[in-house]
Amino acid sequence: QDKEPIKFGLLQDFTAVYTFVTGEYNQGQQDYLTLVNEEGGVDGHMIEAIVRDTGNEPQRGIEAYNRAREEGAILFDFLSTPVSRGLVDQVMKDEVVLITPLHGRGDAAAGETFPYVFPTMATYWSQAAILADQIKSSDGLEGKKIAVVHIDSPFGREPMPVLEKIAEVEGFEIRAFPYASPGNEQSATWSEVRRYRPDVVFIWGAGGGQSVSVQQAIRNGIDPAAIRSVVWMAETDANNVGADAMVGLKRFEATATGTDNPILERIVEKVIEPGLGAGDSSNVGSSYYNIGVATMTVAVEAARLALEREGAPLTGPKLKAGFEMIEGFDAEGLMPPITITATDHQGGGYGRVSEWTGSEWKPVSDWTTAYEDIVHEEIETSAATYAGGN
Amino acid sequence: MSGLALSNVEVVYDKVFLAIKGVSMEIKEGEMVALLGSNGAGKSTTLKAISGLLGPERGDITRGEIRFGDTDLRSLGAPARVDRGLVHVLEGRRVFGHLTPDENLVAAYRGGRAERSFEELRDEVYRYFPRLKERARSKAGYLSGGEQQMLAIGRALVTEPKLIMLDEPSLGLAPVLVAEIFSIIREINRKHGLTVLLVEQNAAATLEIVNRAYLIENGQIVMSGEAATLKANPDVQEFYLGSGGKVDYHAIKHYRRRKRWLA
Amino acid sequence: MSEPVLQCENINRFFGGIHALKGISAEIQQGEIFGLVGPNGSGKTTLVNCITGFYAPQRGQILFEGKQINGMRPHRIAANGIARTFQNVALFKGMSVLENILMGRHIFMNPNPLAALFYPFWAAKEEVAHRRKVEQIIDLLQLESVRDEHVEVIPLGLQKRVELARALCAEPRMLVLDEPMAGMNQEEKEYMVRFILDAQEELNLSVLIIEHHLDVVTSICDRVLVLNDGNKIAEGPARTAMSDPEVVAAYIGGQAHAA
Amino acid sequence: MAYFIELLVNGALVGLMYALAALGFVLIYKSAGVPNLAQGALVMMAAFLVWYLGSLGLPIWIAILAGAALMFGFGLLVERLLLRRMVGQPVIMVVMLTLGMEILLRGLIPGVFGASPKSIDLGIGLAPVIVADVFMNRAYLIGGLVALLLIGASMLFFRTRLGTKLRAVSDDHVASWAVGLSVERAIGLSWGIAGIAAVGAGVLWGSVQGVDWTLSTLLFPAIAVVILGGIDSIKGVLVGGLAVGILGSVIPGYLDAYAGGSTRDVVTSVIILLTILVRPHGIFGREDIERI
Amino acid sequence: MFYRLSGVRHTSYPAARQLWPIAADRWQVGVLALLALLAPLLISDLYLGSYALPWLIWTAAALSLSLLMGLGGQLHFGFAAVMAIGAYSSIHLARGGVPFEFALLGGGLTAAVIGTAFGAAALRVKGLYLVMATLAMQYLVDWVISNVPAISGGAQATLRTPEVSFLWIPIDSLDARYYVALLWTVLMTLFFLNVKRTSFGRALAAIRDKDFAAAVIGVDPFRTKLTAFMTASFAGGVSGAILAFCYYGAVTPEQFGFNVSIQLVAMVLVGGLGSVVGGYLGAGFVLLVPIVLTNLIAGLGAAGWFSISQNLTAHLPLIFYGGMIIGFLLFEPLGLAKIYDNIRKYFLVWPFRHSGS
Ligand SMILES: Nc1ncnc2c1ncn2[C@@H]1O[C@H](COP(=O)(O)OP(=O)(O)OP(=O)(O)O)[C@@H](O)[C@H]1O
Ligand SMILES: Nc1ncnc2c1ncn2[C@@H]1O[C@H](COP(=O)(O)OP(=O)(O)OP(=O)(O)O)[C@@H](O)[C@H]1O
Ligand SMILES: CC(C)C[C@H](N)C(=O)O
Ligand SMILES: [Mg+2]
Ligand SMILES: [Mg+2]
Repeated sequence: QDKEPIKFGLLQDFTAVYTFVTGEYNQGQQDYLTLVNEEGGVDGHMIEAIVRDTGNEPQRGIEAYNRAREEGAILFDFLSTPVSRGLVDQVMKDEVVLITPLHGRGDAAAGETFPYVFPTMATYWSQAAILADQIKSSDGLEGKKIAVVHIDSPFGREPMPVLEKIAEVEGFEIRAFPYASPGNEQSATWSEVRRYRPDVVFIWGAGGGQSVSVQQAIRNGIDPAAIRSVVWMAETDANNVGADAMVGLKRFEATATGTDNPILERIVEKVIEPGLGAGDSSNVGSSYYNIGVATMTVAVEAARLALEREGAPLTGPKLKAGFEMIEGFDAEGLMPPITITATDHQGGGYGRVSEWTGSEWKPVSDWTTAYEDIVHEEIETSAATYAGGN
Repeated sequence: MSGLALSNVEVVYDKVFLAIKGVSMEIKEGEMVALLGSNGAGKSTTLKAISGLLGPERGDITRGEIRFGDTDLRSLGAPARVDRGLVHVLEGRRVFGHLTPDENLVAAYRGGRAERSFEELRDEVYRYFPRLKERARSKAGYLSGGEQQMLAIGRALVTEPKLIMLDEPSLGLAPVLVAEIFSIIREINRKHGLTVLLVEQNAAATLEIVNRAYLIENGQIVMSGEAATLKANPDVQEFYLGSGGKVDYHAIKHYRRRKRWLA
Repeated sequence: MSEPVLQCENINRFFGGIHALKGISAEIQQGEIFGLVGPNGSGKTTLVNCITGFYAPQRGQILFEGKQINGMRPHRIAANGIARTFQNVALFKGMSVLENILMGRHIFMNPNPLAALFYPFWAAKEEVAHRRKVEQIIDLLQLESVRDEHVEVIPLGLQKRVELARALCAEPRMLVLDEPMAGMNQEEKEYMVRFILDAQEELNLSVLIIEHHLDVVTSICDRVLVLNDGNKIAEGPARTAMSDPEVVAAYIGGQAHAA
Repeated sequence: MAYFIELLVNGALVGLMYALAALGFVLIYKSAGVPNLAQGALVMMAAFLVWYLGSLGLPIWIAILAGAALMFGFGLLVERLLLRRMVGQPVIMVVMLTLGMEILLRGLIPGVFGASPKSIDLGIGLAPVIVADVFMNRAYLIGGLVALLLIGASMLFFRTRLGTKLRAVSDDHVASWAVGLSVERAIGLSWGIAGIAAVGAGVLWGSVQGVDWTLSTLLFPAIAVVILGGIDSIKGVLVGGLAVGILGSVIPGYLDAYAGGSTRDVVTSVIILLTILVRPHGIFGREDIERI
Repeated sequence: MFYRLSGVRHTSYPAARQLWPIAADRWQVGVLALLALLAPLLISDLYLGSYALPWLIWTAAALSLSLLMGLGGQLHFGFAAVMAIGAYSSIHLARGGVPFEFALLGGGLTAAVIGTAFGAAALRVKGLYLVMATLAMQYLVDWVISNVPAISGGAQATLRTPEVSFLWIPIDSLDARYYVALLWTVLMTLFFLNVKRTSFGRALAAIRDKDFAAAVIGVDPFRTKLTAFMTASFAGGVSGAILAFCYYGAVTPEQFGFNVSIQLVAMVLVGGLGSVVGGYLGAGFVLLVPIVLTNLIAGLGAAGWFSISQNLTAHLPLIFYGGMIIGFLLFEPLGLAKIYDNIRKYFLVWPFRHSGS
């Protein structure tokens, strides 16, 4: 192979705040890239992953970013909201691609304002909308009381404006119940929630706080079936709560779970079985692993399109163009079909709702998008403030 | 079997500062010996070298030998030395301030390895120092200086020592207490045959009660001998005894000669 | 002697249940050396702490040169002309002897952090001016040889002398010494006495001294006050007060000559 | 009213859970005189150990006992390898050492056992316990009982002669040596016991929030408890724990709705500040004895 | 060898008070200053922007804190909050049209005012209790910043620094940002060195050592402590502002969280309390060692030196880093500056082994 390799910087937090997800997510990313390389690369170009721990510290993120850039990386994934937010300007100045699937700034979906930033998956706003939509189509929303129990951080507060607007439209009641970060102790919050007697509870957190939320909810007599979670709810959380106790809980998901998918089957066959996997093979097919795989399928697809259309050597601007050419791409069924355009970097904001059965996540809705106008408005206003200096 | 012998001991602080330079001494069992010397001569350092307490001050024995009975002390840690019957009453008392006098004594009790019961030892201490018994329940940190000194000595006695080293026990004490403490030291030495190594500034009182004394200056032993002999030495008289305690301080406001034996 | 510089009137101090000073009154005359003696725990240091502002007496008042000083904080009292040393040497570790003594000039300096920004123009001049006074005191107390040593490595006797030097640098009108000779042998005691006398004479100070060395007390103090258990048990010219039977019993004991 | 009582009761239980994490901190301070910034890491380590032993197939109770033994041994080891060489150094340096240790453990333990969250199942059911409309958290109920038990045991321990010796050691290392106390052994012992306390905290918290490195952040509520109660007082752990728990539950219970955010940490911070300003040594802490 | 004490004679008080009385030290300082000035020409943008630049700024921050902790003995575990106050207020000022130079000063002043409130606690307590009080205030400041969108920059809690110029030179290139940071750090360094030699610095040290002895020679402990908090907070605030403008470019609350406070304390302690060299070494150690270790281990792994799981690889730097802190403390508890000092002393007395009598 004498074709230039394509370099991706996967500079993530393996040791601090996001340890609950990074391991599996990054393993999925690496395994998929290995699969691509095993299958001959992208038009003969191998993909090289530069993997570094940033410990979620901005200065380590900056260093890793600058170093990887010097080594020629043209795509970055920090899987860390603060690091991504901190580097947005730099990335746009350097004209390299930053993907922020399921983290980072939600308004980065606005492609004209953030030309080099690609959420590629549903923002938290879209997630809230899709969850609301699922309730609407199953039990109806009107007259319901919804409690949003969230971690008290910008991320936790993020869905509120969208939900409030939907509440106005659909005529239900909504109230926020913040708990102090990191969320390992939420009892006072749940005493309040129980007295509110909600019909549905949204839990909006990540990591340990999520399983504490679920436990507290169940202990307070809330039926798991009435719980809706942001995308960060996985098998490990279920085990922590007690796999059987959590049956019926529903979450947003951006990708399918399990290995029942052509890409995952090929990963198992060509990467895991020959022993080329990047980690513990029991993780293959887990929620976060599959999210990792999906992020890379999109990136590789973008690279493929860019090479096809613009030719080697691949650069940041070319890769950006590649992303904006993605149309109806669904990673062979692993994720909803997304179409990324110069104005919409979210790819439509698709996702679905799935339910915990005691051993796995079973989809209860189709890939869909919801309340696009409300979400779009939120993205626009937020992006406008950014464009106006912030 | 509990004689103490130092030969040629050298101590360096902080890897650079040579504090004592080849000190040799010998103390026989049951003897009462004083180590005299001016400030900074190295008296405390010598005692710490014997009791093994140089470590925390970044001091190190770089040369020489210290034997107690027939054990070489240098390889033992401080608690092991106490176990062998060698105890050091530190300069400045250093009682456990947040503990009561009673608890101070408990802390020093050797438990299973002790020969006598704690109650027996404690009562003996209180017999020597009845005043401590009165204050047995208040925090030691609030005792007066003299009481703390008594407690420090009592605490040392609870370890059932064969040799006790006292570093300036009279420091800051009222004359009446100095007399009391000295007489108790003498009593302990006489009655129980406890070997005593006494470091003191109060040379006059010290030479009254000890058998022999060493004089240390600038980290070196400059003189030694029977108490009576030393008392008769004119230099000792002038620099340590103040000519029999009858100095007219108003009259000394003129140039004084320095010690002769200094280089 | 003339009028009193320091007047203590009916000083009372409690610590929890302990009545450490039970209505002590005393007057110290201008230019005299006044001894404060008594058994351990009798309240000497407590009285001195009241005078220098560390403890507020619960009852009673203290006048210095006619001005009430009880209730003032220690640094104000220092600025008013009283300097002191401590029973347990309280020098600043990590500073050299010189710096410690220079600290004594603090009340004449302007401790403004901005000085550091314009060091060459402002602070340096100030420092140099004060150095002259410091060198004088160093001369007086014969501390030349240790001037640049770190203060914690010099012998205790010298440390006490440095503390005295630091106190003198503040150009006080009254000097309070808490056991300046504890832990000294005869020779060092003699040196210390000489320095105290020199300083008192040359700088025209009034001195309040706590000391357990009887020979020193009787020979240098003009008058003494003897405390026992927070009470005044004797006051007067040194030799008379010290031979008071109550003092002998409480403080000196049978073998007074031994010390 | 029921709401208030519920906040009160649950706050008290949570406070006891924090007290559990704080206990080891006080034990070490009380006997070695060192604020141990690695106590949170010890809690995390204990939880990982118990999880690991359980994952080898040991029944949970055996795993807990074995974990306690291992943690005790680890405490001794820490003294042997590290603290022994720091005796007599300024406390701030020893504090720094514990900080280094916490960093090391925070790397080592998740590095070896895996960073993704594990779970410990103590078999505490999730079914609600509701007495007269006052809900109680079963896990915290059990945690609170364990905390009371361990705190009680520690109080008794410090009444013994051995306990007195440990307190002496914390007062003055050099003086302890001089009277034949093995400072090393005392410090080792106190770390060992703190290791056992860490098992209690680690297992109970681990069963609630999952086992991962975030358990080590329990250090902060623990320190709050300790400052409030008095840094060297076991009674203080109890009272401080209850106070932090109750105030941190009741006040936010009424305030959050208006503040538009979770006020718990703010409340705790303010409590700490006020305590320090009003009573610098905590409710039961010992004063520094400083004689001029 | 390199250092010669002999032959150094001072004939006047001012001469004896020079900053660097020994010629070899002056040489060293000169060479380092020159290297720092030429750095943009000498090293690549990667090293300038990701190593030299943050190192300088963190050094300034560490020195600010060291002023308080090292010289004044006041433990402060909420210094990141002070920096945050400086950063946020300077950005808001600059956005409001205040020129950068004044925005920096304004940031410093705001930090000084609020930082002095932190100091009020120090009037009551010391040691561990002060640690807790400052930590609590860190939480309060954090909470306010992240719960008041007007401060933190809206729902995304990100606040971008506007384009500014310093003394009419636009701060838009890496080199320009580097020189601003260098200027500030040099200023801080000189200030710190000088403070130690002024009556203010000595009063601080005196309070740290023995507050009662300081009081008795006329040092007002209240005023001195508050001034120390004010000065350090001002410097910390400006450092925070410089960090925001010259390095981060956009601030989020996490950048000034309490773990950052702990890192700052670690910088001061690992470096050596109250030492300028220690400030540089400590900041370098805490900031750069994790980065260097991460790259080193990744490099070794890539070169096939070992093959271990991604998870362990990621955690190895933490393990080594913690291990190094422990190792240094066991080896030299007084910090990196002391190690430096020992080496220097070794050469000073060379060829003799011991000084003293
Ligand atoms: N920890 C230390 N570090 C460096 N030097 C020290 C240390 N301790 C003592 N020294 C020095 O060693 C010498 C001897 O000190 P030592 O304490 O043994 O004297 P001493 O005879 O007991 O005097 P004193 O009467 O003051 O108690 C002194 O010059 C002292 O400055
Ligand atoms: N800060 C304090 N808290 C409680 N009690 C105190 C305090 N300071 C002194 N005392 C008590 O007050 C009494 C007088 O103590 P003080 O220190 O004044 O004695 P002193 O005469 O100076 O004795 P010495 O000669 O031993 O120095 C003692 O009983 C002492 O325990
Ligand atoms: C990677 C994600 C878990 C990040 C998430 N948005 C957070 O801020 O916590
Ligand atoms: Mg001595
Ligand atoms: Mg006294």
